[in-house]
Amino acid sequence: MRYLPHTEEDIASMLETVGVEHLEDLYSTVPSGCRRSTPLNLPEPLSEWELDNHMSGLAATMGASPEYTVFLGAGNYEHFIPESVRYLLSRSEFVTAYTPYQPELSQGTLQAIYEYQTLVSRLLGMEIANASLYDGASALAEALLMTVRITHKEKIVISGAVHPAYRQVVRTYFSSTGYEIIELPYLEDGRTDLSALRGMQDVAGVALQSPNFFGCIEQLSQAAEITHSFGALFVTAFSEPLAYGLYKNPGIQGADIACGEGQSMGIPQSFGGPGLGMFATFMKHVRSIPGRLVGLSRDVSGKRGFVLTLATREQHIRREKATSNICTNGSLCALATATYLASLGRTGLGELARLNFDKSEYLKAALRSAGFRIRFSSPTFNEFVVEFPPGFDAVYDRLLQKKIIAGTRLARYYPELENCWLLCVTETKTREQMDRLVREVKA
Amino acid sequence: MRYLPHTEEDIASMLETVGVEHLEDLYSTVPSGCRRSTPLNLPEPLSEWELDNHMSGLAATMGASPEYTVFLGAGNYEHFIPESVRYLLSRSEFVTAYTPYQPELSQGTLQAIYEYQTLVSRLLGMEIANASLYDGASALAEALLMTVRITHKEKIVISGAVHPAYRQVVRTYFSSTGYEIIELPYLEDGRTDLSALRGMQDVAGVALQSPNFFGCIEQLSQAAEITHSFGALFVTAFSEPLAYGLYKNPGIQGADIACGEGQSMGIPQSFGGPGLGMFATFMKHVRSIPGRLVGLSRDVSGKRGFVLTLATREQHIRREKATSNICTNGSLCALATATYLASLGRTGLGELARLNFDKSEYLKAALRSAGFRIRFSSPTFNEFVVEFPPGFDAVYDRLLQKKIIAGTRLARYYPELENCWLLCVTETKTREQMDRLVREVKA
Amino acid sequence: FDELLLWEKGAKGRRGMSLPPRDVDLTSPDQALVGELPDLPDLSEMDVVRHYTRLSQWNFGVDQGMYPLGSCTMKYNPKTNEKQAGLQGFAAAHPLLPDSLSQGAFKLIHDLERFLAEITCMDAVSLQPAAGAQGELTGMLIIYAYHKSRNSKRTKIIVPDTAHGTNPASAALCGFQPVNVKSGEKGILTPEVIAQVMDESVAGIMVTNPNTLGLFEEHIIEISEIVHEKGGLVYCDGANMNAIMGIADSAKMGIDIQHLNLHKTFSTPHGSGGPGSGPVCVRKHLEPFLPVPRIAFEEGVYRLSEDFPQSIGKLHAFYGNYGVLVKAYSYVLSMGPLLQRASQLAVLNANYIKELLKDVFHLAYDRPCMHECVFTDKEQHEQKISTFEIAKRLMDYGFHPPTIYFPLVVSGAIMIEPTETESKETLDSFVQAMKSIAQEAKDHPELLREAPTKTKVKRMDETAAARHPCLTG
Amino acid sequence: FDELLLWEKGAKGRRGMSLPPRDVDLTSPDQALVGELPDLPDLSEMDVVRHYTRLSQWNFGVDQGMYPLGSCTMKYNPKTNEKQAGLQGFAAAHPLLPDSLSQGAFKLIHDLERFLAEITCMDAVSLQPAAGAQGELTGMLIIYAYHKSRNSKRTKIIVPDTAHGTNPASAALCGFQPVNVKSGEKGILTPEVIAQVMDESVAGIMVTNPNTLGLFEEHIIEISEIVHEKGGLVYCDGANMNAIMGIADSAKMGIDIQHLNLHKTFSTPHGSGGPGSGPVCVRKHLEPFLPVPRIAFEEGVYRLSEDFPQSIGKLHAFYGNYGVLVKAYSYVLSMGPLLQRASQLAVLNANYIKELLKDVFHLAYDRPCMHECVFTDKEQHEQKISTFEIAKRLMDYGFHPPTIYFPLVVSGAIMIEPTETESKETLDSFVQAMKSIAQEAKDHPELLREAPTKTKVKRMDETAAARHPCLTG
Repeated sequence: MRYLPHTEEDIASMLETVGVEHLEDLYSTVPSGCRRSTPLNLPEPLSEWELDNHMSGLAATMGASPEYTVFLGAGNYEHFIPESVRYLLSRSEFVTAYTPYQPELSQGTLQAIYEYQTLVSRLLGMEIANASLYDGASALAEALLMTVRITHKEKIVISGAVHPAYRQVVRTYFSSTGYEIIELPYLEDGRTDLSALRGMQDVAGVALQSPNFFGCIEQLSQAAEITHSFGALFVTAFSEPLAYGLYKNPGIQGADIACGEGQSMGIPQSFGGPGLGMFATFMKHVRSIPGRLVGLSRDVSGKRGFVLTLATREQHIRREKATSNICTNGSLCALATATYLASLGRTGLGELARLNFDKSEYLKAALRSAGFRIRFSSPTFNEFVVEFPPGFDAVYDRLLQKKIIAGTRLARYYPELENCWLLCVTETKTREQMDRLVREVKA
Repeated sequence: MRYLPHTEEDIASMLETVGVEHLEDLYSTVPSGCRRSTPLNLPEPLSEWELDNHMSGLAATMGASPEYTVFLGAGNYEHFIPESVRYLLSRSEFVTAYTPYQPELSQGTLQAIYEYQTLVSRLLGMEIANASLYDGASALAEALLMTVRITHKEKIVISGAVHPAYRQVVRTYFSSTGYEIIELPYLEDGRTDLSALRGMQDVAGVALQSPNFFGCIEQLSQAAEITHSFGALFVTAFSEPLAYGLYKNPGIQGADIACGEGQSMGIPQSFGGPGLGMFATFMKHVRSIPGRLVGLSRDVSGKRGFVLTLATREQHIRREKATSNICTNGSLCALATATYLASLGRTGLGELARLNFDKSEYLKAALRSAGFRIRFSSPTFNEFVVEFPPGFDAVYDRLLQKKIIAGTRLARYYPELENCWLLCVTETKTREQMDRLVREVKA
Repeated sequence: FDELLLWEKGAKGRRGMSLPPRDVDLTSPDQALVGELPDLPDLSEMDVVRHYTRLSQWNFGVDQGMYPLGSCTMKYNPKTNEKQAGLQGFAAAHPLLPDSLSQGAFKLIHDLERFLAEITCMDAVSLQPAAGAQGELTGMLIIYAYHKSRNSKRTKIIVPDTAHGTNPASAALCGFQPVNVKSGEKGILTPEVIAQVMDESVAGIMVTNPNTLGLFEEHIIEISEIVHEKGGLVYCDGANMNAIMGIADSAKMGIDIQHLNLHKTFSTPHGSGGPGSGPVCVRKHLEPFLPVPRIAFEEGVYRLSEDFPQSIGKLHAFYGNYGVLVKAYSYVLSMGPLLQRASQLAVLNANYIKELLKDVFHLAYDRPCMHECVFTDKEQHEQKISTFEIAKRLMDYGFHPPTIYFPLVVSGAIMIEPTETESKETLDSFVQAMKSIAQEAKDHPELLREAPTKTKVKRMDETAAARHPCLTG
Repeated sequence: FDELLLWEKGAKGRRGMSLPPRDVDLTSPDQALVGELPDLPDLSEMDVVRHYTRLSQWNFGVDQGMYPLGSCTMKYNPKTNEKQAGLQGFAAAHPLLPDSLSQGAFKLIHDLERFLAEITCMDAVSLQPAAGAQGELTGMLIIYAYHKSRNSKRTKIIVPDTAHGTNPASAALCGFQPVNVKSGEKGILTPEVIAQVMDESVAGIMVTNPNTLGLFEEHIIEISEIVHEKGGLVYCDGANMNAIMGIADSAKMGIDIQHLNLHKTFSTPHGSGGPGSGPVCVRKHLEPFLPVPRIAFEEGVYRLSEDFPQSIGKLHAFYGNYGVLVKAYSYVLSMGPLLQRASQLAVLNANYIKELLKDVFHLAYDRPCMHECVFTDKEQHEQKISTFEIAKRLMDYGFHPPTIYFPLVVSGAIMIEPTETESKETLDSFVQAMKSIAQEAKDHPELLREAPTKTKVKRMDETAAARHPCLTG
């Protein structure tokens, strides 16, 4: 077997050194009652050649780009990833290393993550960012737990226009605590109804997402102002950070914590994971942050270098008093995003964001001209909600036959939004593809 | 442009340093009569995203495995390449380096090529091998030129069962010299007719290929004996070196030079190139070898290291008196083959060669049972000639529709072999695919 | 050579990637909402490639050499697994594709769940947790939900002193009060100690088996019985599963919930610290509490189901780290029943090192170990050499250091996990290096105190970094 | 850390790769023909991966840093080109596929030929030669065939002293006698010198333009006229094409044949010494002599044609290094008319270095240069420091050395070609390094004499290697 280097001779000589006769004898400390009664019932090992065939077969069943024209967004985005990013991420020095506990052997990861923290802070308009969390949903849950840790209050408020799955994850994370979760409704224009927020009490944190699940840009400044008025922390979540290449960032609008999903920046879609939990805040909260942090330092000869730092917040030092239980995070994904942002640069980020915006406006206008209602009037970034005539399900299925996937049905998450579909357009959709979509839905 | 780092500010400041005003002014030494009158008429630059689409479109037109079941051999073989080999070959330290002129910065390439030379020598049963030539065809031409250099005789003899393209390349390389080329006919059993060889005179070198173009194993020992009897050098060519995992190698059978194509060992088919010119001989001929050589040495502190050596044979030192004009060779392909052979190992090589042989014998037997004639009776390795009934062209085209490519038509190279087709079976063909082929040709 | 920080390079207007062409007109976004562009550096593609290529060269991974980090199972990560995860059909698959266009991905999830159930002898599996610690949290939430469903409010979780730090942290995150218990003289838990702390306020126990001393918890069955008798549940941290695949039966041991680390036992790469994957396996009675969605296979079709009213909910926006699951699935298909052999060889390798080094370094517990063995720096105290120096010196010999100062119950612990993918020759040279270091500790202790010297940086000032944190540039 | 040789590792029976399953019976090969298996080491997959990963770490490529090797055009090799060449449709394509299943590959060949013709202003192109030197050989054979077709037997080829060594070697391989001519005081050829040697025994001239001093051959038109007048042909070694894309017109210069190095000008990687590709471009009158097969496009279908009775024949078993062609084609499509800009910036970069270093190092010819500039070690003679030491010392600064001691006409030549993909900052730091070295030559010459010190090995004993060659282990 190509992954097991031991020859029979090796095994014999090593067993002799250890002083037992058979491999089985190595398990003398495992009581017989603990042992399995049957051998492993798994398929016989596949050769790499067979594995290739098997996996290609599975992969071929999927409705993936570019074979399919996919107008799905809703927290997972199709963006072009340059081959240079993919190549760099494949280098085994990054791929096969562990968490950089030994800084002398990990300066590559450490510098890259330090740079990632910096790029993310700048993108979000915050002072500091951590080294990554699992994904956007758990990052939001961690952010709200952090508001509780900081304020010692026991209620959290979350907009109903936050990604439904994110809200579910928050509920799960909070399910065994006694903390109360209040949901804010959304308005007819697709934004969160902030009126209910005024005068709230005992609130630790208020969370909005922008662009929100409907693609709408929220009034973050107003929300921050109200939130701060009753002493709570304001959390801005996001699932499409590329929007900040066009729209104002969370920091400048008063967010105390900005967190969300970074998948759209250089990370393959991969059926929803792994993504990247981005998490940024201000220096005054540094000791309450969940997850790892990389800091600048010097070695004994005074040379610049990087280390994991503030580990006293972490579980391996502080155990049950840690700021979170996170150990493995999403380093390689953070590295992907850093590499992607480095490739894009400030200029490229601006152009790419505009291209996403303009393309999605193009489709919006085309659908409107074709007689469909754009459900919400608020400005959006690269996805929006359209209301189709009743019976669109059949049209949707007909489009599938033509290898077009016409968005996500919203009724599943919001029963009141029957006949509403969330459509996403990134730079990967051509005008021709959008025109075709409009033609086909009209047909 | 992503490959051109200069900003307008950079250019302005650099032009100032150089002391000219515009980029065009840098060409003051190019007379106006030498300048082109029109701008470059090339397509506008494609973005990487457009390039991906364009190239996938071209690639999709090709009849490539695994979509097609390809029974083609004839000098280019489909063998499974493990992903580990592909990954290692993608590392830019190997890919983007130049010829290792500066040994201190090139120990990786140098050690790898030294190891390649060793593995190839062992595989072919020779004492030494060079660092690679372009491909099998030019390697054979270089070998025959070398026999002329060593013997100072002016005739060379080559079997008509040598790959037709190799013979053409040899003719091209010899076309401007006065040397005579004699071709030996092949026998009814598919092997070279050695009778014409006896008693020849003024011959520098005699070349056979084994397995030859028909897949047949030649009587190398006899040919070597006769060749040596009149003082010529015996050259064994090959296009499928995997055969030496089963059959006797050239060295043990008296070859003075063994050379051929290494593509089948870890190198993608790539529509015929790049391949790998393998070239091995004995130490006594070392100073007549064409191409580069890597040798073992020590650094000033006595540490083991590797260098390009015997450069005095080469064009950059010896100019017109060089043993060849070769400069760039096929390093990365040599590295691929070394990596592949290292992965395969002695044990794996033997098993793989047997698998190729047994599979091809299976198809041979199945075709024979189905009533088709196996044209030549000599033992073969993984390809063989079958004679189909007249009118097989139509069947062949029908099979193409079913995505089966039933070998190469031989009449194109050997008009007398009408209705004969060369079929190849490697480890990548399943019994089911072979059964299907037989069913379809019978239908 | 030093590499500048990203923003110390570049020049405005450079481009490191191209964008698809603009085939639509410019429109007018609401200017009141438009913000300033962030201050990111503009670099060319080569700038970026060189930058990260150079950074990579200062990193040490499994492909660079032996990485015997105890409890982390740094085994070889097959290249083909990366290839499979990169297949367009998986890498470019949107998680909300219609079911009819997701069958391959669903089948993979379904089959991997069954494989992991078979390997652990548990009944049902969720692949949703994104890492081991999230698996632990999932387990704790299931324990919470289980007791709640029985109208029992329990507040404590028993956690042995050998547990990973994530165990108490996960319990605490879920609102439980961890109750620390000491392992016995032999390095394993005794039923007596558990019996003392187990009562009706205790929701369950978190046990790692084999434990972090590399020892099999021989009394696990009795311990489970004690816990079950008082209505508690047994949670097993499966981080050390690499020792016992095909050998032990979690169900027989009385385990109710167990998480696995695919990035340890199932060879998905650690990626410098993630992404990982921490599936949770449960017995039948806890299946209703598993996270949703769950995969179902009916009439030849795979589909997702959310219809589990007792479920703890979702842990991930979609289905967990699918890209990681692909790699683990490829690994299991490549190994099949040989996984048992992998465990045996992992244990053989650890015992081999233990035998060869125990005359030179003090062995914390001189007993047959599982996949890892724990030494201490006791023998080197005389030379005033500590575990820290030994670890740093190993770098100069081309090895990654073992895990150090963990588990906390062993003072100056040196925790070595070789994994099954290391060959005898590599183990022999590691042993040789360790012996040389022990000799150097006697003859040239300064070599250890100044180590490492062959690395990109020398010893880093971690204290200053923590005192005056500089986290962004 | 040293890495053992492959065969110093491994153990019999290990496996580094798996084979497809055996689904046929064992048969009996003729035992008289069966041989012994070669003595190859058996290694595990991880053994192999670690071995070559470590070897890679001792190599320096363009991705590692500036590689200003004169005449080699070490520009950035875009990653996307590797991806395109790796597409299954190309990488797994057999060269003898039916025409109907080869249209994409044929179109690529056809279009690339047209692109190269456009760039050089020549009429027809063959992509068959596998490297520059094989391109030269092809050119020489075409010259031979051309004269033969006119019943003229010519025996000599004029080769300037600034030519690459491959030029005389290629001419000699083709049976021609090279006639060396000296370049003039300004570093370029003078018409007078050519007129002196040009007669009816001369088949043609091989000229490199820009030449290896980085200078444009200003008299090329007159020289071509002289050669043509006596019935000779003008061959241009296009190794230095990177200076003049979109600027110069080879046809106007009187060039009859020109080869290009795709692995230089068109950014296909050098691969540690190959594979390359050396297409040959000719004027109309030489088209009949180009290698076969040639590509034809008729009625919307691409096909190959061998019907060129005057063709010199085949240089390659199939169509040349197709995988390399894919990369060059991708590069041209990515750059388009910006190739002119690439040339301009390459020339700008070389002149920038020339200006900044000419006060510190002696400039062989103080004239506007093209894509490279040539210095010498004359200023350092006083300190007994030579080009060799300067080159080795550059390694300690993290740069690959320039080409040294070439061209031969310049004593102690230091030939610097930065290429257009290096940024101003990188050039500035290279200049700074060279200046520091010049200063060190004065203050601390021992630093240069002992260099390099930061590399895997120190200076190698090349003499002993050549005297007692050890070529296999």
